[in-house]
Amino acid sequence: MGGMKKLINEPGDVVSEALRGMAAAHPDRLRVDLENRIVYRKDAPRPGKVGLISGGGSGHEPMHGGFVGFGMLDAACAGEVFTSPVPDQMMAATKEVDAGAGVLHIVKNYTGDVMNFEMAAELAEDTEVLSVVTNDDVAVQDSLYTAGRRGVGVTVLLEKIVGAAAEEGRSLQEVAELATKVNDNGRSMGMALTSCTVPAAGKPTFDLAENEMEVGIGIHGEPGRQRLPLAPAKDIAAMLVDPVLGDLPYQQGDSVIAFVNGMGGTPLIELYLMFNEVAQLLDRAGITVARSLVGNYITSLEMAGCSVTLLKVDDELVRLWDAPVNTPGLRWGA
Amino acid sequence: MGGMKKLINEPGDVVSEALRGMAAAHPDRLRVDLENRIVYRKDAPRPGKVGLISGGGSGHEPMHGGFVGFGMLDAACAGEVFTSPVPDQMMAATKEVDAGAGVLHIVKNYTGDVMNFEMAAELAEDTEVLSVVTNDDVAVQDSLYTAGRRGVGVTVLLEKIVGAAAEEGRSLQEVAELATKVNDNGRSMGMALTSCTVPAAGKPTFDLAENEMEVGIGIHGEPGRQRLPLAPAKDIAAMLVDPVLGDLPYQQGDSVIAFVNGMGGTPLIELYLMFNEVAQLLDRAGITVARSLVGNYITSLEMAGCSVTLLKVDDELVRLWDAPVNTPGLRWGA
Amino acid sequence: MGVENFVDWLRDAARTLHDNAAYLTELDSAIGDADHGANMDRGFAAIVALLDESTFDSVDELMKKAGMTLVSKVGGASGPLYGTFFLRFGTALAGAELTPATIGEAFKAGVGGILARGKPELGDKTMYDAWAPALEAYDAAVSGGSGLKEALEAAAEAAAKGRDATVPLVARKGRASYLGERSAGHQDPGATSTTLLLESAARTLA
Amino acid sequence: MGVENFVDWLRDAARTLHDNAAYLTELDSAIGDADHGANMDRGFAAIVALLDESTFDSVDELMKKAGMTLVSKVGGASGPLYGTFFLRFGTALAGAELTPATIGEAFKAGVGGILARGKPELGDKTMYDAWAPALEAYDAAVSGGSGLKEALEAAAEAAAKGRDATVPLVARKGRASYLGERSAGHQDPGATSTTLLLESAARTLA
Ligand SMILES: Nc1ncnc2c1ncn2[C@@H]1O[C@H](COP(=O)(O)OP(=O)(O)O)[C@@H](O)[C@H]1O
Ligand SMILES: Nc1ncnc2c1ncn2[C@@H]1O[C@H](COP(=O)(O)OP(=O)(O)O)[C@@H](O)[C@H]1O
Ligand SMILES: [Mg+2]
Ligand SMILES: [Mg+2]
Ligand SMILES: [Mg+2]
Ligand SMILES: [Mg+2]
Repeated sequence: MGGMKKLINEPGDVVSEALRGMAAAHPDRLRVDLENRIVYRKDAPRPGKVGLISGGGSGHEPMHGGFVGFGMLDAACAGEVFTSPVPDQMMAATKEVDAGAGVLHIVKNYTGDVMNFEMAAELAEDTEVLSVVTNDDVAVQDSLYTAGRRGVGVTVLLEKIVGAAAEEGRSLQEVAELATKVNDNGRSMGMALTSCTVPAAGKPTFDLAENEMEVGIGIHGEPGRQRLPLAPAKDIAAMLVDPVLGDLPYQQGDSVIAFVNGMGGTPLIELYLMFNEVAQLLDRAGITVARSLVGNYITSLEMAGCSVTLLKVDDELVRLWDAPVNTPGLRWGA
Repeated sequence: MGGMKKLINEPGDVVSEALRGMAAAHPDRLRVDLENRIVYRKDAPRPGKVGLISGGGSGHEPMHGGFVGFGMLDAACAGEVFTSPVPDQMMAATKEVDAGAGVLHIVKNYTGDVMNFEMAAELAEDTEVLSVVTNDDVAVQDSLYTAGRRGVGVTVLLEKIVGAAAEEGRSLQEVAELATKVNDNGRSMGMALTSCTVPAAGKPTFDLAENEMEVGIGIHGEPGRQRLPLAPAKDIAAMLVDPVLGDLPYQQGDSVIAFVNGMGGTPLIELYLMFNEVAQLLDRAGITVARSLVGNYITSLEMAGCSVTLLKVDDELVRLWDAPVNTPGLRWGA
Repeated sequence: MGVENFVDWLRDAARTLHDNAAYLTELDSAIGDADHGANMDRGFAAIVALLDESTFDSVDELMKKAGMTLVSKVGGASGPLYGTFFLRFGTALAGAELTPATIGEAFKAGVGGILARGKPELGDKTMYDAWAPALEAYDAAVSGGSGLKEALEAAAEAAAKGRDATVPLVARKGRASYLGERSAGHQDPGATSTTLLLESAARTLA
Repeated sequence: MGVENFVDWLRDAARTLHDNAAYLTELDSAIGDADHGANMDRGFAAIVALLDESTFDSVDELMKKAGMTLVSKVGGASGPLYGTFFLRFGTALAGAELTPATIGEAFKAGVGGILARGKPELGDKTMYDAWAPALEAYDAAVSGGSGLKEALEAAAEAAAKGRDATVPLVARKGRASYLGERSAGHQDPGATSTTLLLESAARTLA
C-alpha cells in the first residue's frame, strides 16, 4: 500500500467491499447483487413503471449506487474504479428491472460507457430499451475533434428529475424525451486542486505543484484542459460559471437549479463558500436560483476540487425536482 | 495562499463566506444572522417547543449549521475554524429561540466550548437553560488527568434524536434527560490518514509520513493518541470498534445505531468499505445494527480518515431516530 | 499450427500485459484515467482462468470465448474494442483452415470490429494507429510470400512504429481527446497494448 | 501612571501578539488545534479597534472593556480565560488609586478569574504555569520594596521560567491533555502568550 493513503484492503477488492458496505448500510432500501455488482432498488421491478438504469466506473460515489431508490434509479451497475461496467451487468440489470414498460439507460458520454451500454442494449433483445447520453461538460470544446462532451453533474440532476417522472407512470418515450430535455438544458465545468489516486495504480494520476490547479477536468482523475496558478475562490467561480453561462447560453430571467459539487476530497465548508461566489455571479447575470444542491454527489475518489452545474428549469422540471425521493444519496419528502 | 490548497478567498473570511453560502443555498429552511454567525431554523422560535442550540468551531461541516431545521436544531453558533464560538453568540441564539419552554445547549466537551457556553448560560438570565455536554470519545482514556473525553460523533446522533423529542413537545427537563441518555449510551473512536490545514495557519497541523496514520484523534486536526504504521481497512476497523465495544461495554444482543463518519477528505467509497468491516465486527460480537449512518457528518476540514460511533438504542431511541427531519445535512420523512 | 499455438499466444500475452500493467497505467495516467494496465491485466487474467478450466477444440471457438471474456471482464473503452477484435477474429475463422491467408482474413475482420465499435480514424491517437499499419504490413508480407511468423513479425514491427507515431499526435478519440493540445507528447496506451499483443503473437504463433 | 500607560500596554501587547501569531499557532499545532496565534491576534486586534474609537476615563473601565472584548471576540479556551483575567483585573481596580500594591491586587484577582474558569493546577501545562509564578514574583518584588517596573520585570521573568518549565510536562488540562504522554516535549502555547503579555507590561507600564 506504500504511497497510497486510503481506507482499503486489497486494491482489487475496493469496489466489491464498498458494495458490501452499501448492502449492509441500506438493507431497507437496497438489494445488492454482489456477483454482478448491481445495486437494485429493493422493490424493483415496480409494476407498470419504466425501469431506470445507470452505471459507470466506481469512484464517483454516491453516484450511481447511492441514487438507487424510490423516485430515482431502479438499478446501478458498478464498474471497476474509473472503468465503465460491462454489458453483462447492464443486461442483467435491464432484465431485472423491466416490468413491461421498458427501460431507460442513463449513460454518461465516455467512449467506454457508451460502447458497453450499446452492446448491452443490442443484447437485451426482449426488453424495449432507450438510452440517453449525458454530455454537459463545457470544458470539452471541439466536440467534432474529440469523443464529445463528457457527462458530468447534469447526470445527477437528470436521474432525480427523470426518476420522478418515471414514478408518475410516464411512458418510456416520454421519460426518454424528458431526459433529453434535461440534458439539453444543463451545462457543467469542473476544476481540481489535487489529483486522486486510482487504487490499482497506487499513485496519483497526475502531479500538481502546491501553487497550481487544473481547470476543465472531468470526473476520472484525468488532467484538465488547462493548468493554471492557484486562484482565490472568487476567480475560480468565475472560471467555472462564465463558460457555463455562455454556452447554453443562459439568459437574464432564466431560472436554474444551481449545483455546486465537490470532487470527493473538498469539505462542505469550501463548497458553501463556492456556492456563495456562484450565487453572486448568477445574481449579477440576472439568473434566478430556483433550487440549489451543494455537496459531494459526483466525485473523483479523494480529489479536491469542485464543479458547477446549472440546469435551466421550467415549472415542470422544478416540480419533478421537488417530488419525493428516497435514496441513500439524495432524499426528501419521503 | 502558498502551501494551502483550498477553495477560499482570504483565510479570515472563510467562516462568514461559507455562512453566506448556506444562506443562499437554503433560503427555504434557514435564516442566517451573518453578524452574529448564527444559523437559525427559518421558523424559529416554535411556540411551545424547547429550543435546541448547539455550536462550536467551524470546520466540522455539516455539523452544526447543517443540522438546523425541523426535527433537529433551532440554532447553531459558528465559531472561527476550530475555535469555539463566543458567549455573545450563544446568548443571542438562546434569546431568539426561546419560546417560553426553555432552551437546551448541546455542548461538545472541549474546554473552550464548555467555558463559553457556561458564560452564555450565566448571562442569559431570563431564559431557562439546561446544558448537555457530549463526551463520547474513548480515545481519551484517563478522564481524571485530562480535560475529559471529547464530544464527537454522538453529538450528531444526539441532535437528531433529541430534536425529534423536542418536536413532540417534551419539556426542557425531559429533553435534557433524553440527551443525557443518548450521550451515556454512545461511544466513538477516530483515526486520520492525513492532517488538515487550518486556513489561518496556512500549513498542515501535523506531518504524517506516507506510511503512517494517527489513531485516537478528535475533530480539530489535532494529532491522535498514537502514531501507527498504515494498516488495511480491516485492521483499522478493529482498532476503532474494539475500544468502543469494550468501553460501554456493548454486549451481545444489544442493538445499535452504527455510524461510520468521514473526517472530510475521505470519499464515500472508502466509508462504505469501512462500514462493511464494522458491520462484520458487530455481527461477530452479536450486536444488531438497528440503523446506520455512513458519510461525512462531523468533520475536520479536509482531513482524510474516519470515526466509528455506536449508540446503543432501545425502541424509543429508534422511533425518535426514524422521526422526520429536514435539515441541509440530515433529511428524511419530510 | 493449431489451438495450442493460440492458447500459447493468449497465455504469453497475459504474462506480457501483466508485466507491463504498471507501464500501461502510467501511460494512461498522463492522458487518461490511469486504468489501462489494470483493465488489460484483469481481462487477460480472466482468459487465463478460462484456459485453465476449459479445453477448446477449435481456434474460432477459443477466440470467440476469449473475446466474450474480454467484453465481460474489462469494461471501459478497451473491453468492447479488444473483445470485439477477438470475437470477430474467431467468427471469421469458423470452419476455415489455418493458413497465413485465413488468419489474415480473421485479422482484418477483427480490426474491422474495432473500426465498427470505436469509429477511429488513422491519426486519432488510438489503438487503431497500431492495428491499421500492422494489418497492412501483415497483408503485404503474406502477399509477398512470407510465412505466418514473418508476417506477424512485420505486423508487430509496423504496430510498434504506429505506436511510436502516436506520441506527437493530438488525440481526437477516447479520453485523451479531452486534453486537446495537452495530449501531444504522450504515447497512446491502447496502441501500446496492441503492440504488446502483436509482439506476443509473433513470438508464439508459428 | 494612568490610563495612557494601560492603553500603551494593550497596543504593545497587540503588536507583540500579532508578530508572534504564527509562532503561537505553531506551538498549538504540535499539541493543540493550530489556532492560538489567530485567536490572540483576533482578540487584541479587536481591543486596538476599541482603543481607536473610544477613550477611557479610568483604568478599570478600560480593562473591563478589554476583557469583554476578548470574551466576545476570541472564543476557544483562551477567550474566556484571558477575558476573565482582564474583567476581574479591571473590576478590582474600580475606584482604587494606581499603586504597585493595588495593581498587585488586581493581578491576583485576574489570576483568580483564570483559576475559577479553567480550574488549572500548577503543572497542568497551561497558561496558569506562567501566571502563578509571575504573580508570586510580582508580590515578592513589591513586598521587597520594588517599584512597578521592577515588579513587572520580575513577573515577566518568572512567567518565562514557568513557560519554559511547561516543556517537559504531560498536559492535564486543555486540548493538549488528549495527547497524553505525547504532549511532553512541547511548550504550552497559552503559557507562551501569557509571557508575551507580561513582557509587554514590563515594557510599557511604569
Ligand atoms: N473510439 C476509439 N477507437 C479506438 N480506440 C479507442 C477509442 N477510444 C479509446 N480507444 C483506445 O482505448 C484506450 C484506453 O483504454 P482504457 O484505458 O482501458 O479505457 P478507458 O479510456 O475507458 O479508461 C486508448 O488508449 C485508446 O487506444
Ligand atoms: N483549563 C484550563 N485552564 C487554564 N488554561 C487553559 C485551560 N485549558 C486550556 N488552557 C490554555 O489555553 C491554551 C489554548 O488556547 P487556544 O488554543 O486559544 O484555545 P483552544 O484550546 O480552545 O483551541 C492552552 O495552551 C492553555 O495554556
Ligand atoms: Mg477507464
Ligand atoms: Mg481551538
Ligand atoms: Mg483508461
Ligand atoms: Mg487552540
